[in-house]
Amino acid sequence: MSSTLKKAFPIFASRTERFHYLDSAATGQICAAAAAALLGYETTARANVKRGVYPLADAASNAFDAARASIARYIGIDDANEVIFTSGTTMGLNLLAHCLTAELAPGDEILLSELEHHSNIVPWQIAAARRSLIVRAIPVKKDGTLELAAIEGLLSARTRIIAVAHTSNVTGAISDTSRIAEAARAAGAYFVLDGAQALPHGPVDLKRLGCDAFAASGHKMFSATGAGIVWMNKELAHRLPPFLSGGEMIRTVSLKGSTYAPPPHRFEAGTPPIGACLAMGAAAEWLASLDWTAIESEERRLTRRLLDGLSATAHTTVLGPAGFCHRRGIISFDVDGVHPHDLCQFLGDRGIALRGGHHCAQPLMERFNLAATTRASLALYNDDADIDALLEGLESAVRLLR
Amino acid sequence: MSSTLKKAFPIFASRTERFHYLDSAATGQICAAAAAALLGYETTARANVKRGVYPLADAASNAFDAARASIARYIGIDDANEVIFTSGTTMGLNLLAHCLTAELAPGDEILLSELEHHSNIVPWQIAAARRSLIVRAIPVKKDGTLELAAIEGLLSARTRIIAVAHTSNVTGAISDTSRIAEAARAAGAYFVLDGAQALPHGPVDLKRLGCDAFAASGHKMFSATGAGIVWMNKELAHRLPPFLSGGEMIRTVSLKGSTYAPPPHRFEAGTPPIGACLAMGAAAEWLASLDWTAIESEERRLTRRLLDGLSATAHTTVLGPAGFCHRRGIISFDVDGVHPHDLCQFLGDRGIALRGGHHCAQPLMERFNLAATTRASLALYNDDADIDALLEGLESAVRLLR
Amino acid sequence: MTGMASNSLYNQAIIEEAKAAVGSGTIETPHVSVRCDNPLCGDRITLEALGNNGHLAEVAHRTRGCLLTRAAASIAARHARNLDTAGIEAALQQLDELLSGNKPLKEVWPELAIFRPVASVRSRQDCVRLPLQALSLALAKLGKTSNP
Amino acid sequence: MTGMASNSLYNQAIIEEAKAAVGSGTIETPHVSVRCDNPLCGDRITLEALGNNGHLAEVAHRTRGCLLTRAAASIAARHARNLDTAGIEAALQQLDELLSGNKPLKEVWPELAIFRPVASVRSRQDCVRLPLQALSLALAKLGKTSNP
Ligand SMILES: Cc1ncc(COP(=O)(O)O)c(C=O)c1O
Ligand SMILES: Cc1ncc(COP(=O)(O)O)c(C=O)c1O
Repeated sequence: MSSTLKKAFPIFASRTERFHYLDSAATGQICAAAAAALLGYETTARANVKRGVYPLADAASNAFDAARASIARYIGIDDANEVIFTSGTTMGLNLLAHCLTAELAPGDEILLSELEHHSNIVPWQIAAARRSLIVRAIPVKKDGTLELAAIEGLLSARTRIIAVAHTSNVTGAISDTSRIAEAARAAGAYFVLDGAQALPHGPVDLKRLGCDAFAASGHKMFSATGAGIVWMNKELAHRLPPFLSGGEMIRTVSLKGSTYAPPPHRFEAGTPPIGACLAMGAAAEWLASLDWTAIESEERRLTRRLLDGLSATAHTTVLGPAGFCHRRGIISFDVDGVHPHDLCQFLGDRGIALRGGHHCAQPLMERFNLAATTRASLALYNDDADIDALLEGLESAVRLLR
Repeated sequence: MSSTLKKAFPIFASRTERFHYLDSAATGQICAAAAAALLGYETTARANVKRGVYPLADAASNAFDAARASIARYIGIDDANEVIFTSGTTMGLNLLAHCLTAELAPGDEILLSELEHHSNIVPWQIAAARRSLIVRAIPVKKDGTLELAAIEGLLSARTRIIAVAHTSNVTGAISDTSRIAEAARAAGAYFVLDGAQALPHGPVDLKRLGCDAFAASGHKMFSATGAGIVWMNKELAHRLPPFLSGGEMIRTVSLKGSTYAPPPHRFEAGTPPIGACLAMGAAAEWLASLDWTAIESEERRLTRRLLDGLSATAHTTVLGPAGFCHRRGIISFDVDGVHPHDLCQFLGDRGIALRGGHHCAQPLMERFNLAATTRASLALYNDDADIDALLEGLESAVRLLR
Repeated sequence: MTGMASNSLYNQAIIEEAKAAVGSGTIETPHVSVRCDNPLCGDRITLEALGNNGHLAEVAHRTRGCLLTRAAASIAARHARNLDTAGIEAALQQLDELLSGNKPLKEVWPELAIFRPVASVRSRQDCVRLPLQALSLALAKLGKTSNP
Repeated sequence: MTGMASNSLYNQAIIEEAKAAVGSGTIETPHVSVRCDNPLCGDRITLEALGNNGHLAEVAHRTRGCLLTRAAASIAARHARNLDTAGIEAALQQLDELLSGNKPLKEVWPELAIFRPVASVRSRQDCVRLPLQALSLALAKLGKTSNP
């Protein structure tokens, strides 16, 4: 099946050398549908959106709204106007950290976790410093999942926000969103979900996940770089102040002061990354049309093969959940005595693309007492040949480099 | 000449119907070089930048740095690391408003002008409200240029920032940057230049313009939507705190606190809009290779034809400088008794793309006592046929709609 | 793509209706006064009304707007007398169906048919809606005042 | 594109030099101690040194890093005795020329030639520079202390 899927990704046909792309957690490859939407808009249908009335501009505005609607469907939201276009997850989390903390009082608390990506840590730290808030973090268990038993002890009457990743970009661990949502509801806190690593693995239903706000990136869900989305519940969106300001997000501007447009426009200052937004809509449409039961079972099968193979490799330790229920095919491992960058370089030169480093998750590295790991991350286009290549290459790397 | 140039823009060959694009101040059409860089990266060379070591990632990082260097050359900057990638001018001005005001004390003053785009007004207003700063504005003369004689009276010992547009997006008026730079230097204030409408008209030399910070958008200089740049002088860049935070802009992150990377990375949180950045570099390279003396004289000739034609059209008044020395080919006009949107719609249906509205410059509209204008904006691909079509179409529009 | 349909956007009927400007003016001591803006273009309609038992008795409007807004304001004013909430809702529904390119179930205000070409031009649809929304707002406001 | 050249990145010489780890260790009471980090990967070298009249007398380093960093640290330690600011500058220049793909004018530290393949892998060049920068930093710090 992945061979059919592979055909939907132009990069694979374009590579003549060996190419085993196992770095989709950093960025996914673009699917043909997204590439076509991007290129079609940029080269033959370009006009700015939201204000023009000539046919090309009207069509661009319509396409922009249609992309919003496609993404809304992909994340289980009825009202497309609840989808806010951003330039990516990082921007989205900055927006949420800024806007949600605007309402907080000194001493109010924000609960993160030890496995967060820096983009879901630093914006909250900066907001906390500005407004004298307290940041706490849910610890991570030895298997890479959240220690949710600790959550009650970490919540207080002052907890206003819980912000965690749906899926760890280091270990692939999936968070138990329903328990977190419940805890947030009980505490009267908003639940912010970092969905960067969730959307590449199929449609989500935000209503079921129970979050109040959500951020994700297009480039990780097989669309172009440069666009992402934030979703927040309607009540929040209508109440919160803007973050970025400028053109398109205002109602009136005078030199004495300005008033703001309703959401989503209030949160979309300036010319949006139109091409990448249209591409993200196209990617969402295409992804929504796939058979995710089949894709998931294939991802699990390959993940199992990889986990088994790694465990059988000398000097190699896998981080993260051993089971397949609470994880995605994002696998970090440590080869004792071999530096991740040497490993990535060595395998990279053999056509195997892996990522080595702290994966923008230094607190999690500290938790595991590692400076860095090597990560293989799977997506719907990976197949057995990729796993074989990695496992074989790893054998020789350990022999040579250790 | 513009017929040769026109060939470098894929949209014109793709349109089978009449197509006179006169809305380049809203967004320029993408040039083939930028489109190729965008598509090449997104579909056949995609990897995340800054951290990967496998060949595809190394190549992407190199291309990203090369794009930085191309843009640095286009704006006359020696050190490419002074170029900060953003998602556009609006984002860039938000960054500058946030970071530059972080150092100010209550009562400090910011001087804008009456002709600014909302993106160069609202971020300063928001920063001013947060930090109790005072915002003043240089008035605009009847001909659309800045009343620089008033500047001395507007400066005070507390003026810390002067932020104005290089070129008005409504009237095409060019600001006298050397006088403003001088005033800023004398006042000990930083001079921020909104260069959104400057870069499409040829390379600039920021050192000669005398500004301390500069923001612009790729999509207005014939590149993709979704990327832009900020430049600041080295001293500022090294001193200022970050704006957006998250991955790639840190040195170290722990749950106790984080430290930041040096510029440009400090200001580039998260996965950048890589495709659009590479496209912007390619556009800068291509633009830098053109004969701007010839292009400018052609733009002036067309602008003169258009100004003359509009003056000769019944009920029509042109805003902005009458001469050609202090303006670009961005021409706003008012047809007495005809609503700009009716005009734009009517002409749009005849293949002529114009923009009607307040052009995100409501204070300037107020200055001229208008709710909206109709704007024709020229770029290097426009020709006599575009001017003829507009002037002819306008005649019939006035006859029918008035 | 939308070229053909909107070519006929400025049909004679719309232009004439805009120029007719039925109801343009002011009321000396209105029961309610409302203002509606179109943020796209800064267009504005200021509508004053006298009420009568939950119905509109008289309206007058000052409309700064494009031909579409002015034509819609004129039609709205023509039907304002005796209009109640149900009536304006029915008219708005007819308009929305027209603008979605469908055939309206009920032709409550037949003149609205002149806006059929606007179905293909999404960016201008709010221009047509604005005057009807002003009427709706005026009626809502009237409901909250104790007018005769 | 960079595939061919970097295929030979892990030549026997680099691996052996890394494993040799010349100068690995600590000094009991160093005159100066410096720490250099590579933000790309969190690699770190901690270098301790004794000085003598503006020259290095003895160095020891603890290097947590990749083979490239470890090999460069080993070479650096081998040449540290009697090194002064001019000497480390010359070595850094030789390295930078190598890494730019040029033929260095002077071969101050011949062993640096093993890093020639790194010229085609920009993202790894800082790994090689790190130990030399640590030496340079130690010398600068030494200049500011009043050591014997
Ligand atoms: C869990 C998680 N959050 C946030 C981000 C940041 O996404 P972006 O770099 O697209 O802004 C990433 C990207 O690696 C991620 O994996
Ligand atoms: C003078 C000026 N400044 C700022 C902007 C904002 O640019 P962007 O929408 O690309 O962020 C514009 C765009 O119209 C402009 O013309």
